[in-house]
Amino acid sequence: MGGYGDVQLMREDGKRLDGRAVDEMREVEIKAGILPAAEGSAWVKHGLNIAVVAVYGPMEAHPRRIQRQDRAVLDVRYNMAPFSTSDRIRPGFNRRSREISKVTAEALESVVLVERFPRSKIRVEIEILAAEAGTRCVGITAASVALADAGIPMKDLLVGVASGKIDDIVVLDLDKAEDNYGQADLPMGIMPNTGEIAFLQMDGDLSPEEYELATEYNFKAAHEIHGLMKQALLDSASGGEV
Amino acid sequence: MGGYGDVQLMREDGKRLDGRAVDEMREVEIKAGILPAAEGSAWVKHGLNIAVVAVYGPMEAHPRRIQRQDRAVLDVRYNMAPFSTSDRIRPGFNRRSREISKVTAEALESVVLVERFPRSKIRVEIEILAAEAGTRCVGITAASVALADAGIPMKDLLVGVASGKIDDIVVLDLDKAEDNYGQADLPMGIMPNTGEIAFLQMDGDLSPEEYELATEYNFKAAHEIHGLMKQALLDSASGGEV
Amino acid sequence: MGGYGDVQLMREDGKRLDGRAVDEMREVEIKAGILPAAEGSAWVKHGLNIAVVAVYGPMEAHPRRIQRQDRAVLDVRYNMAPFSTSDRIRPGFNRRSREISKVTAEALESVVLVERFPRSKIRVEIEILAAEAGTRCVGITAASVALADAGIPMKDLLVGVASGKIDDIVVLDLDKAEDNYGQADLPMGIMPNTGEIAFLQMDGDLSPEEYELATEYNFKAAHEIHGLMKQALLDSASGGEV
Amino acid sequence: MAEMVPQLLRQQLAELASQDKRFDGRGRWDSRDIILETDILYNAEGSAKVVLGDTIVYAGVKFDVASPYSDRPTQGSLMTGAELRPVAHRKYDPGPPSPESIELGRVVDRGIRESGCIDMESLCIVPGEKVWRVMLDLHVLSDGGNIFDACATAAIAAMRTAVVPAERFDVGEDFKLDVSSTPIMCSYRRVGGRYVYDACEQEEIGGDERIHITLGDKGHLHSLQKGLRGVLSPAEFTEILAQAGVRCAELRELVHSKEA
Amino acid sequence: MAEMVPQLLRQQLAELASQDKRFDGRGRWDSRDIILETDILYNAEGSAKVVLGDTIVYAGVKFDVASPYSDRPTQGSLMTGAELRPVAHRKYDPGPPSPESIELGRVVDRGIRESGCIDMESLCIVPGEKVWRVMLDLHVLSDGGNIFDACATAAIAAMRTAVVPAERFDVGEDFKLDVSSTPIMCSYRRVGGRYVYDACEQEEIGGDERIHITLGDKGHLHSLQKGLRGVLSPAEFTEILAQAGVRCAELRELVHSKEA
Amino acid sequence: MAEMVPQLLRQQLAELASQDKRFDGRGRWDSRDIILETDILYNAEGSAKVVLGDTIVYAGVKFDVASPYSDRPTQGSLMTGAELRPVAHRKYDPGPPSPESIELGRVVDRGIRESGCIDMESLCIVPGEKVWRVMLDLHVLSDGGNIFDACATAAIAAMRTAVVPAERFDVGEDFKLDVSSTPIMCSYRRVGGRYVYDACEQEEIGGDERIHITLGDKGHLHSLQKGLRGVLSPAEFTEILAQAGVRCAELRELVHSKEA
Repeated sequence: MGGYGDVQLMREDGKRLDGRAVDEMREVEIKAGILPAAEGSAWVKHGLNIAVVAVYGPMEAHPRRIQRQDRAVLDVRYNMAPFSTSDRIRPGFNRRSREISKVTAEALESVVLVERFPRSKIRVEIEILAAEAGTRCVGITAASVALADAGIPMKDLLVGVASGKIDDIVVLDLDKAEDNYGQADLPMGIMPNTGEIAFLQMDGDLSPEEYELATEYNFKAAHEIHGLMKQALLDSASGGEV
Repeated sequence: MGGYGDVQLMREDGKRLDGRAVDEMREVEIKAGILPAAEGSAWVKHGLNIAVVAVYGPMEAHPRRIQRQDRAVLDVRYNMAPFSTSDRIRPGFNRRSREISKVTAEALESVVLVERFPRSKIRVEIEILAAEAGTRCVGITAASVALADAGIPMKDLLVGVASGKIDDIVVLDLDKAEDNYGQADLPMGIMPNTGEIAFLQMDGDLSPEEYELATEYNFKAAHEIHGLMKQALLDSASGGEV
Repeated sequence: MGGYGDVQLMREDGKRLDGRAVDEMREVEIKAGILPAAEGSAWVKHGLNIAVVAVYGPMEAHPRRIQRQDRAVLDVRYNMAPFSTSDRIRPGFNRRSREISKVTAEALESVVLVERFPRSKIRVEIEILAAEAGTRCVGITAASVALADAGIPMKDLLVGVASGKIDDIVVLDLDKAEDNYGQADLPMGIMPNTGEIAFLQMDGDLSPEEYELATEYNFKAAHEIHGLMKQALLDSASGGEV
Repeated sequence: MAEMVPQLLRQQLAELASQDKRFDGRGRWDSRDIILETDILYNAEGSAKVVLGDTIVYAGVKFDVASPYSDRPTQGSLMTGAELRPVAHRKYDPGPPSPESIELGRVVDRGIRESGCIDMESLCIVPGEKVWRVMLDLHVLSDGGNIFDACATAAIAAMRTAVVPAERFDVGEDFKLDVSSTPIMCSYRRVGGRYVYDACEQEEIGGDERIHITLGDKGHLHSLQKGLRGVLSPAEFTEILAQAGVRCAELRELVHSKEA
Repeated sequence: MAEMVPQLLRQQLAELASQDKRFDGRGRWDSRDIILETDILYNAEGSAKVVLGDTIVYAGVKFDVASPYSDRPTQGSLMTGAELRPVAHRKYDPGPPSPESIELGRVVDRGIRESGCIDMESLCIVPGEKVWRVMLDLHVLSDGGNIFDACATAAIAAMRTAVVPAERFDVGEDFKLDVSSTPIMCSYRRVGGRYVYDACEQEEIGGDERIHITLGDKGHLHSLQKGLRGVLSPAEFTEILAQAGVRCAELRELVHSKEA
Repeated sequence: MAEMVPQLLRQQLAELASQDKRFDGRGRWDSRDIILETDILYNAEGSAKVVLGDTIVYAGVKFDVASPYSDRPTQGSLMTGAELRPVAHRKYDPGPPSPESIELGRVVDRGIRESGCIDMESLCIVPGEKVWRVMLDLHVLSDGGNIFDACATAAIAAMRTAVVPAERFDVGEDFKLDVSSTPIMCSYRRVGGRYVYDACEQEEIGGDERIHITLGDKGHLHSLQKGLRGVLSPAEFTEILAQAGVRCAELRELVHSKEA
């Protein structure tokens, strides 16, 4: 978390700068099946973030050394388009995107029924076209929808959500300013059906009690988004577009 | 094309700065069979450009993914030596050399009888030792001679030539100043026997009529160089040197 | 060698700045078997240098192209830890470390009975944790002990030693200041039992006579260190620690 | 790509060509449907999306302030990148830029650059010290054939709607990037022995060489590129150049229609 | 790593867990022996070694003088690198940093950075011109399990004993790096279905996901990370968070005991 | 190179050695024919070509203006690169510099640098601000054995005929690079059990270790390198050092004869 500077993020009326309540998330819009060349795909707009995901496979896992005898591996790439951020990003993987790709792959491997596809891999390509705080969560949500759109069996649709802390108050779903000047961020990947957590990171400063509240907000939001994800998959039967 | 600055490139007598007529090319000198370690080789001096090419193969194509079941692939590398230009070039491929290598390989694959060598590759190593505008064309000419010197069957000897535009006049074979300050460049790879084009690029500004005239100049020059190439291959029977 | 500047390195009493005689080496301390995860390991402190070496193998040589039908290859990596030098070193191989790795591997292949392990490789990982001149020699000494600790059969324990020239006088075992401001450095890898040289580099300025004297010093020191190496291997039977 | 040459597909395409038909029923010089949108991405200073049949691409324009080259102290610069990332098709691998993606970026770049539509002098902030650097990035999300034209169209549309973010860099007020003309690329592919316009994926798999032509407002050539294995005759080129003149004008209208 | 999942080992670990036992006889929340040494490397401005069972790691701190970021003209910076080099285990390959090593470095870095223990303002030399850059490097020499905690402990110990070499850079007198608190990481691994603390190598091979928790002096969370395949429930997290509170306090004492 | 050790060739070479003969009929200390040309490349400020048997190499010298190192404010610098590109032999692969090419460049560099023949002070333009950087590049076009000596000879010849292009950089008049002596490398290879000078390709394939000796004008050693697997005795070294003294003097004459 940035955490420096004296930026006030809560208004006197108890609302946040953009008018949201503490436990209110940004607007979310989801479409499934929007990339003709892919076997499964999704488009998620969450606030001003836009993530597009393509899924290919299951296919033979190569190079051979990534192959697992008893299950599929998920080959996940999280990538920010050069024009997705305020300062252009140089193409190619960096340390941040490699870490996010790794933990996202591990989270998705926890929900996909990977035992069904031994020795194979499933490619999940997460492209962030526009970034406004919280892209790793948006990517997880979009990846789940794209996997489902590709017909890959899963225990549940994993939902990416985050809460954080600004001006010593726990709030749901940080936007860009809140992310830049806030005190903590707690992104989670939640399986609403089982109540389990498959993705977990956090940085900043949270007391154990604040952690509990932030987690509660995350679960609430996960249920909301879960509904949108299921609806998008239903809608995609009738075709779609980016 | 640079195209900026107020550099006059045509003299009042209708000749170019170095005294050439508009349809006159720089001096060209060609030798075949000059590298003892190579299976075929050539040396071409074109103006002040010097290109040396070595050919190895046909050999088994590896890595396997480049292999084609029905024909040979040409593995072409166009490389400028660090000391070949006014400012030293850092060793290693750059975007320009990768593009030239790609389109040169595709042009040569259009003239070599690649169907004769399924699943194999032929390595063509183009080294530019001195550069004075037009090196991609000099490389194509040298590569053709080296392939022939290696005994690789071809439909024709492909000739690299270029015309361009300076001071609103179409001229043959731009030299360094003309390339830097000219208005267009049209490099071609021509098969004089069939009258076909296997390599084509262009940048700058040419009207359709100017394009026609520049093409005409290119074909005329290709026939001239074609004769020198054939002579070099005849001469190399009696041995050669760089 | 640096060789520039007017730094006096010999005292008026014929001793060196740190009080050593011309043919006196820095203190050397050696431990074997100190890394639990490795199959053989060693720790060498030589002056203020610290080198740690792990040995793994023999194991199947891959990638396949490094495999030799008639013998093992040594896969040696000489690496300086980022914090091992005055200015931090960027992680990753550089040209210096690649050259040292290559010639060290070739030297160790000259003493290991590589014919016993056809088609296999032996990994030797040399990590310099602290550098104070002469690290390539310390690495060779440590690598020999680690190979022996791993039970790899060898003709002899190869000893890394160096002599050099300061203030026109040949001296044994340059320290940091002597290395920075001296006139020559002659690192050798010596097999004390056979009197042969398996590693040899030199730079600076040495007359043939000075070379002879420096070599004599090197052989004398090699015998001394050889004793410490053998003792360390005996001691490691009773366990060890870094 | 180690794929077997799909001989069956080639035969089918040759047969269709002999009847003057195409794989998807189009006429020889017909385009697939094309949809162009502009100004669609938060954080990009210029953006455009093109959907061309099953092909979907985005172009984004960013700016920063840089030192000019010492031999052109009063000129800004343009940098074009193209990514054929594995999102776009099963056939693309991750890793460093492929020759295909480098070619794509450089051919689109040359069409814009060589048309002279960007007045580099207008991108000077302080002569010899600070100039604007324009960074144009092409991002293919779905490769359904003819990504070159899709990218070139998105590129010029994104450029022509871009706003230089001078306020964010504390160098004056934001202003529209000055793009004085509209260079347009049209690409032709040899399929079944003859050239067609706007090849679809199947035509690319079973086709031969391709020709990319970029024409300016007055119909002058600004960039040519032949790609892939195959040869052409001067007469064939003359034929497709005439077709390109017609189609480029149509696409230029489309681009202009999406400028606010 | 293409290794077969060691089913036998998993079964053995599950059986042990059902009896509330561990592979090496420890209790569920017990640590292996840990040895910490500081100030042990010539040329490092701060250094520490941790031996944790069969795991051996070094941390080293170096400094240099750099330009500050333009949006933080009075702040120094911290850069953390971790190397999982082939010295540390048969399983590590040479080559560019693996995802594992990147994760290790970034998780350790976040624990320190997000605790706020480094006052970046104290690393300013000349506002807007020169600041100190702190470079923390983690070097694993022997991986016998739980390298995250070994590295994090070595890291904070090296930082808390580091001396800024101002004299060598001609910018005043050397001074101790100001580290105002002691963030500590504790890592938990699911083994045989339940979480244990400080997994050994065998428990890592036959285990599932891991959770890394970094707590500050007041018991606040500063960094969390879940790694590897597997899921957890909120209740499980609550249990290990309570355990972490106890163990972090013990390790904090150990770190403080090695400060001169 | 995964090639089988060519046992037959080794036996043949051992037999020849036992009769004091060589593969190509030369005596033990004989060189193949050597041809040296200088000043042959447009755009290089110094250049040389060496043909040594079937080996052909070029050396080129370029200059640019750079900032001096802060601890040597009045000294220019030398940078040497060597490329063993796939043009030179079927056995060379494309890709990043191989250990072989790095060794080649560094050994040639040390011979020149450590002889002190380049007065780095003479390359100062403005103390603490601008110095000349000399960039020496070695380019092997045909590897027929003993590329080290071919490269070292071409290198010193290119350096000794190089002209510093001060006018092009607007820092005064062009001047000849000052190279005060002529360090020469001679390389010996163990073939059939004994050392020979200037090994040809077959002797390299069937031989063992090699020794590179660089001697200065007064016969002092400036650089040594042992490469490849194999050991030598001090007595063997003494023998080849004496031979090197003779041959280096001959090659020094050759280099001097090609200076305008």
